[in-house]
Amino acid sequence: MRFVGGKFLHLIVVILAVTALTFAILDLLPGSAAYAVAGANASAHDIAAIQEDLGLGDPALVRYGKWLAGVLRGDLGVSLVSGQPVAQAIASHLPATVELVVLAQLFTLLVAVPVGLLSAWRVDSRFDRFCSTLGFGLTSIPGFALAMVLVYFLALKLKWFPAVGYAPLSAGIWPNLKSLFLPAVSLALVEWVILMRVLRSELIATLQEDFILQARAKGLPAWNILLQHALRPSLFGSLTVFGLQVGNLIGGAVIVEQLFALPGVGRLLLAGIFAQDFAMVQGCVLLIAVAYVAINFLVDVGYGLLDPRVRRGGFARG
Amino acid sequence: MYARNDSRKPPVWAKGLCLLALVAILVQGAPASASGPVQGGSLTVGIEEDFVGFDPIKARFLGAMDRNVLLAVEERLFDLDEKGNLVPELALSASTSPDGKVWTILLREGVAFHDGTPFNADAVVAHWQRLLDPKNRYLGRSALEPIESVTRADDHTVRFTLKRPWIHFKIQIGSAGFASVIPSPKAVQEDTQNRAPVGTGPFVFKEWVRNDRLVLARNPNYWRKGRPYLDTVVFRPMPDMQARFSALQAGQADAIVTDRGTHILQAREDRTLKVYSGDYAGPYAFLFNSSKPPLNDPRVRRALAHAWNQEFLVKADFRGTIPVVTDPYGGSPACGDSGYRKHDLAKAKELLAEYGQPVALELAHTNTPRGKEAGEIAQRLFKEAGVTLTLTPLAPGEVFRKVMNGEYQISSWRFSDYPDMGPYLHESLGSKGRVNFSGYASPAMDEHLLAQATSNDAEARKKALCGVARTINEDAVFLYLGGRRFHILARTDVQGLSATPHPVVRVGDVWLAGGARMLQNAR
Amino acid sequence: MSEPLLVVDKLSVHLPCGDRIVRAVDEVSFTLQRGQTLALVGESGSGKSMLCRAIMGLLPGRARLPAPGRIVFAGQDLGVLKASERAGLCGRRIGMVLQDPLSALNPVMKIGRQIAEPMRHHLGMTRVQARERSIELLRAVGIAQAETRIDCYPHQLSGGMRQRVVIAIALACEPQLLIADEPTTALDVTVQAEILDLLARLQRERNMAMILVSHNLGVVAGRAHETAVMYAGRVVEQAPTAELFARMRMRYTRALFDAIPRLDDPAQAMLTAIGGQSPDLAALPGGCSFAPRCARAEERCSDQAPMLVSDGHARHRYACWFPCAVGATA
Amino acid sequence: MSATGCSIRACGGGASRVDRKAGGVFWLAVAWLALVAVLAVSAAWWPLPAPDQIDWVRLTAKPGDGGHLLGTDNLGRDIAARLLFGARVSLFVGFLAPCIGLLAGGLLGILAGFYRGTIDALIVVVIDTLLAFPRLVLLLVVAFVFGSSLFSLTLSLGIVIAPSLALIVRALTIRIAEREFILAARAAGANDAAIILREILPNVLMPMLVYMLVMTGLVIVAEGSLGFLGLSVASPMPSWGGMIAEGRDVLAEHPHVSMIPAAVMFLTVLAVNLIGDRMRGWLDVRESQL
Repeated sequence: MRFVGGKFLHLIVVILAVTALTFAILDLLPGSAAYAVAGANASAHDIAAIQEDLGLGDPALVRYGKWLAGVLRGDLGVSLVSGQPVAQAIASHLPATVELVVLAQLFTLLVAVPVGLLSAWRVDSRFDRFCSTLGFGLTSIPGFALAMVLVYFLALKLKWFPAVGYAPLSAGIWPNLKSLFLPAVSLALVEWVILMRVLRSELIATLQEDFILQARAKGLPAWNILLQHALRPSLFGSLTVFGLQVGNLIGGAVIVEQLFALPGVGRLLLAGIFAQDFAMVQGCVLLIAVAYVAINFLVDVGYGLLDPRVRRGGFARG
Repeated sequence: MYARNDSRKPPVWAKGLCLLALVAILVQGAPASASGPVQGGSLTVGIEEDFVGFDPIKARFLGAMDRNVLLAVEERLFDLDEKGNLVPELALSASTSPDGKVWTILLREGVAFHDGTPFNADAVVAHWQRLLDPKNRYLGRSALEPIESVTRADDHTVRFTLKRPWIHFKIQIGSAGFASVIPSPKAVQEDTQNRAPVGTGPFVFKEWVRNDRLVLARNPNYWRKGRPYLDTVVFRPMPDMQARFSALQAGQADAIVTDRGTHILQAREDRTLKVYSGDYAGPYAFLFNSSKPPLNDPRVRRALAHAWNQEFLVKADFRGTIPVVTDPYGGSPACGDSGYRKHDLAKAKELLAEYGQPVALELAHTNTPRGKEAGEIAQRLFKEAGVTLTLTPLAPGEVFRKVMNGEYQISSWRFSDYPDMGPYLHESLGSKGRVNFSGYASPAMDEHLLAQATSNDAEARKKALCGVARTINEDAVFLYLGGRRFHILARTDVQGLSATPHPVVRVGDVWLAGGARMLQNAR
Repeated sequence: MSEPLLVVDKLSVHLPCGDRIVRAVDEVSFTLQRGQTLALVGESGSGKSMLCRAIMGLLPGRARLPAPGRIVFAGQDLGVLKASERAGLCGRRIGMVLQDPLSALNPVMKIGRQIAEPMRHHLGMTRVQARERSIELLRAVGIAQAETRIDCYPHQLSGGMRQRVVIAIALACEPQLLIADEPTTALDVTVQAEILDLLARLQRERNMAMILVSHNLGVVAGRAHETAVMYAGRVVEQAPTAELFARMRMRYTRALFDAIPRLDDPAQAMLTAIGGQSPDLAALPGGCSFAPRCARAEERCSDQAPMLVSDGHARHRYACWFPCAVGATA
Repeated sequence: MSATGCSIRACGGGASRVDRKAGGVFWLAVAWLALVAVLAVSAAWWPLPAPDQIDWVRLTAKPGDGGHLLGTDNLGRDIAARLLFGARVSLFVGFLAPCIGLLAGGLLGILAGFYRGTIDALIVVVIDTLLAFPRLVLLLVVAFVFGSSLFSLTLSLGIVIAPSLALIVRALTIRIAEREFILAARAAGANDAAIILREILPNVLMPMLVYMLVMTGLVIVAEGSLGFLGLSVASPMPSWGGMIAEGRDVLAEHPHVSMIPAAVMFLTVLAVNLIGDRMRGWLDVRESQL
């Protein structure tokens, strides 16, 4: 219980630190949202009035305190630019982000796990070499270049998928999946490589273990040994990487969201920064930090589920 | 040419001819097809950025894309035709008193807002009084300064009382801006207008999911019978230019708004696409801060004007799809040669030698591909003249801030566009101008500005305006980066699009040839 | 005499290593009758484990078995079997106990499932049947409270118990041959004897043949019918166990004998290390591979490799030009 | 074990691959990197136009046109010249950002892993805070405050990779600090600084250098992505990422504008990755530690 409590405290401190850091950094920035809000034809007097309206007159610490108090009441404030409640804006951008994360990571798993298993089972086989060469290739190009190629062939030439845009789930499962396919694949093309490498190298190590020899001595078939015996003990690194990937995609898939015009949190954040809409940026940062921390926690829980021996406290990274 | 001819698309020959003749093509569409408007269908429009908002006070300024929705959901009292005459919309007629200080406007009867509120004099008066009330701090109110009051004469008559005769009154109520469109007083009062606009227009606002889509649906009770043609209109913000064009090609958008030269040229070559263009006022510019050295010295500004090469920028950056301009008017009035300073490196160097000190400048530009490219070209051009230019890419709001506070040397700047640029230039270039951010002041300029503001004679006024243009070039107040020309790229089956004085897809006029297309292949 | 259960004939295992070849096992031959125990003894790296893995068919992927080596199990030449048929023997008719029970059990799988696995796979038992049988097996290998222990993870058991579990796994399908590769090396001295006795008892009860591998001659004494001493991949001396202990002909065997830790008096144990290093299996000397470490080596030893010859006494064979005199001490 | 290290165990155990020998591909990769490095250093001495020199009449010229070896970009600038100068940016950022990351992350990681306890807890909070902080905000804000210069780009990318490097160093340090020779050094009376400098640092350094190579590839690609968002270095300094992003516009008609820099970046990052992979093989650093 003390362990859980300690970890919880750690998570709270991290979230507080991230949001405070955001406030401090945004406060460093020259200028203010008032100018972005007012447009080109406002006078200095108008700007001052808007400044007042937006509550930007207070010192940063006071504003942070007010903001924090608001968050505790479940109020993330309103966008300085559009006046829309931040929570509402984030909620409307979450579905695309969550779906993108789920789909991208699903593709990542679907490719990385089988390839990792096969590569590790037959190290240095032609398949293994092909896949690791392919992986090197894919991680050597910026993601947007890959996405461009995908759009060019699969959307413009073959017309299999829409080139841009997001069809919400309410538009039907099929259009929804189709609209997210290319963005998710663009992300997965790089992510699977990283996951596969980690899984493969851990699997190779596991396959050297005596208990694998013992399993083979039982006369079990290869797939059984790989899936039932080798996979689970080899998932620690992969779980960590998987968690990091999910964390990064929440608010971090800006380029893909921009390229495919998806209404995701990353785009909301980017637009917020460009418009100096601090309330929006702050809300997004909070979401991202909470997501990161929650994923971390889940990964830790995952370690315990994977290995009955993990019952110790502290972060499993140690 | 002829081999490509195709019965489905008669205007190919016309297009070819136009291109061969190197005629600037303004409206490059097919003549209305013989079959006439068809009801039904859904139109998806890809736009550059998301909307800002639709309440004049809450939104604070009109976003570049906002007119698209504003003019589909709400309506003005009058539209303006090309000659500047009022064309009745929500009003029936306008008459002015002999002294020119009172305008009486008769309103259309039997019109209702989408929320059921009747359209009447109260709605118009409420809207205008709200804008004029200083407490509400409507940012455009200084432009409305000549209006004394707006009052209700009877249920369907309103009276505008002016402080003095005002030549721009017609433009003010007929232009496509925040002040001229009439919102539902109920929606304004309930404070929902900004995010869910309610008006009397051909389309009813359905939903707006930020960064994703804004959906309009056909107004079944629209007062113009038979209009609009489309069932739904979807605006999708697609900030990436390449993505926007891909969306058009792949069929996720039926029309897109773009200013990317390569895409416009590509669309012209594409038989499934049509290009609609229109020029408007308010050029792109590099604004000089004339209040601080070294740019307070006209010789330096003139040198930079000669070092600058607008033709090259237009060619390289826009692929020749926007006009090279020498005045800020977008064609009306046409001033001809106004002493524009052409690219002349020798002259630039000569002027700088006269100035005699090394010149190093900073350019604050918006952090967009467009801003970057213009900056890079300027950097190279100035370097050839011996001027060092540092580029500072900034968020748009930051550029505003620096310019408004005079914390800049050169900045990328987009002058606002007005059908009549006179009053705006008066504020921007006059020595006491409210939005004169360049710190420029000259008696000659003030004289021309005063003349255009007070003159009631069209010819004299044109002369004064052209005098302004000439003085801009003479004193090198700012550098032209090209004129404003908007381009709407649409599929050929999108009919009824026309050139407007704004980059607006007037969806109220649009129909889809073979309107059943949408039903057959639901995308 | 009936047909032998296992015949290993001129078996070699070659492992390519870079551009050289490691001769891990070099032309080893022996036969094993049903119900008998053969002990394989030698230093680590002498090829015992590779030999076992060759019989199981569990060699590393790059290992080669050059002709004319053959392994015949119950009259069946294993070399001609397909991989799947070979796998059908493993666990079913040949069981294997690995050296280190700590690592031989899957740490993230309950032991019950690990015992049940071969039965479900080879015998097609249902989950319930396999579980009941697993409990019986756990009892048979001497684990108390088998019903609860079956749901333990390996880390919840002691080392000795884990080795019993490994033995239970190997016995699950009632194999005809049990290969025990250093089954007690990793265990406490006190537990070693228990496990060895357990193996012996089970072997008797089930009439299994067993190959018992050890680096410790002491372990073998009294537990194997026959003992083969391996050095550098070859069998250098082979005899019925009692005969071997009575008349050691190889100096290497004698050195191994001297290295036996005295169980009865650990404090006085004379751990006589054998001088020198075990040879590089990729570059074996031309003559006797033990020659560089042999006190008695002469020129002939490094020129010509001695063949495994019988000394004409009770199936005792050895490979040495200058064997120890019978009854002599080294 | 045998003297040659080629016994059964050395060869059979571990995740060893064929990569113990360097192989032709490895040397090819080294040669390419060396070529890029030499060209980057000597960029100014080649008979090429300046990277911001505009050929007023040849925009998006094909390779070979008008004396432009690799053609020109949208604004008529020589692609070959821009590639050479862009190589400076990529190599500078690719080399220095991981160094900054390693310096900051390594210090934090070693202190946390060595002292554990309260210091560790504090440092882990710092690391977690940095990891949970959206990178985009960091990169954009640095670009805002310092402008998008080469320096600020390198600094911000360094800060972005520091926390993950810190976690790796921390884990390595913990492992090393538990070993006997550390205990021995402590018993011999060495103070903390001496142990960190003499015992831990050398042991952490080699694996870290390999990770740095991995990071180098990542950072060069990241610069490319930032170019897409317009956040790469400011003009007139060309960067590969910026070149790819600019060429996107004319991808359909003039693919070479985008594809040539993309190919160069691809080959360079591939070379870095291949070298890193081989070195990891030699040092037997497992990827799962990443």
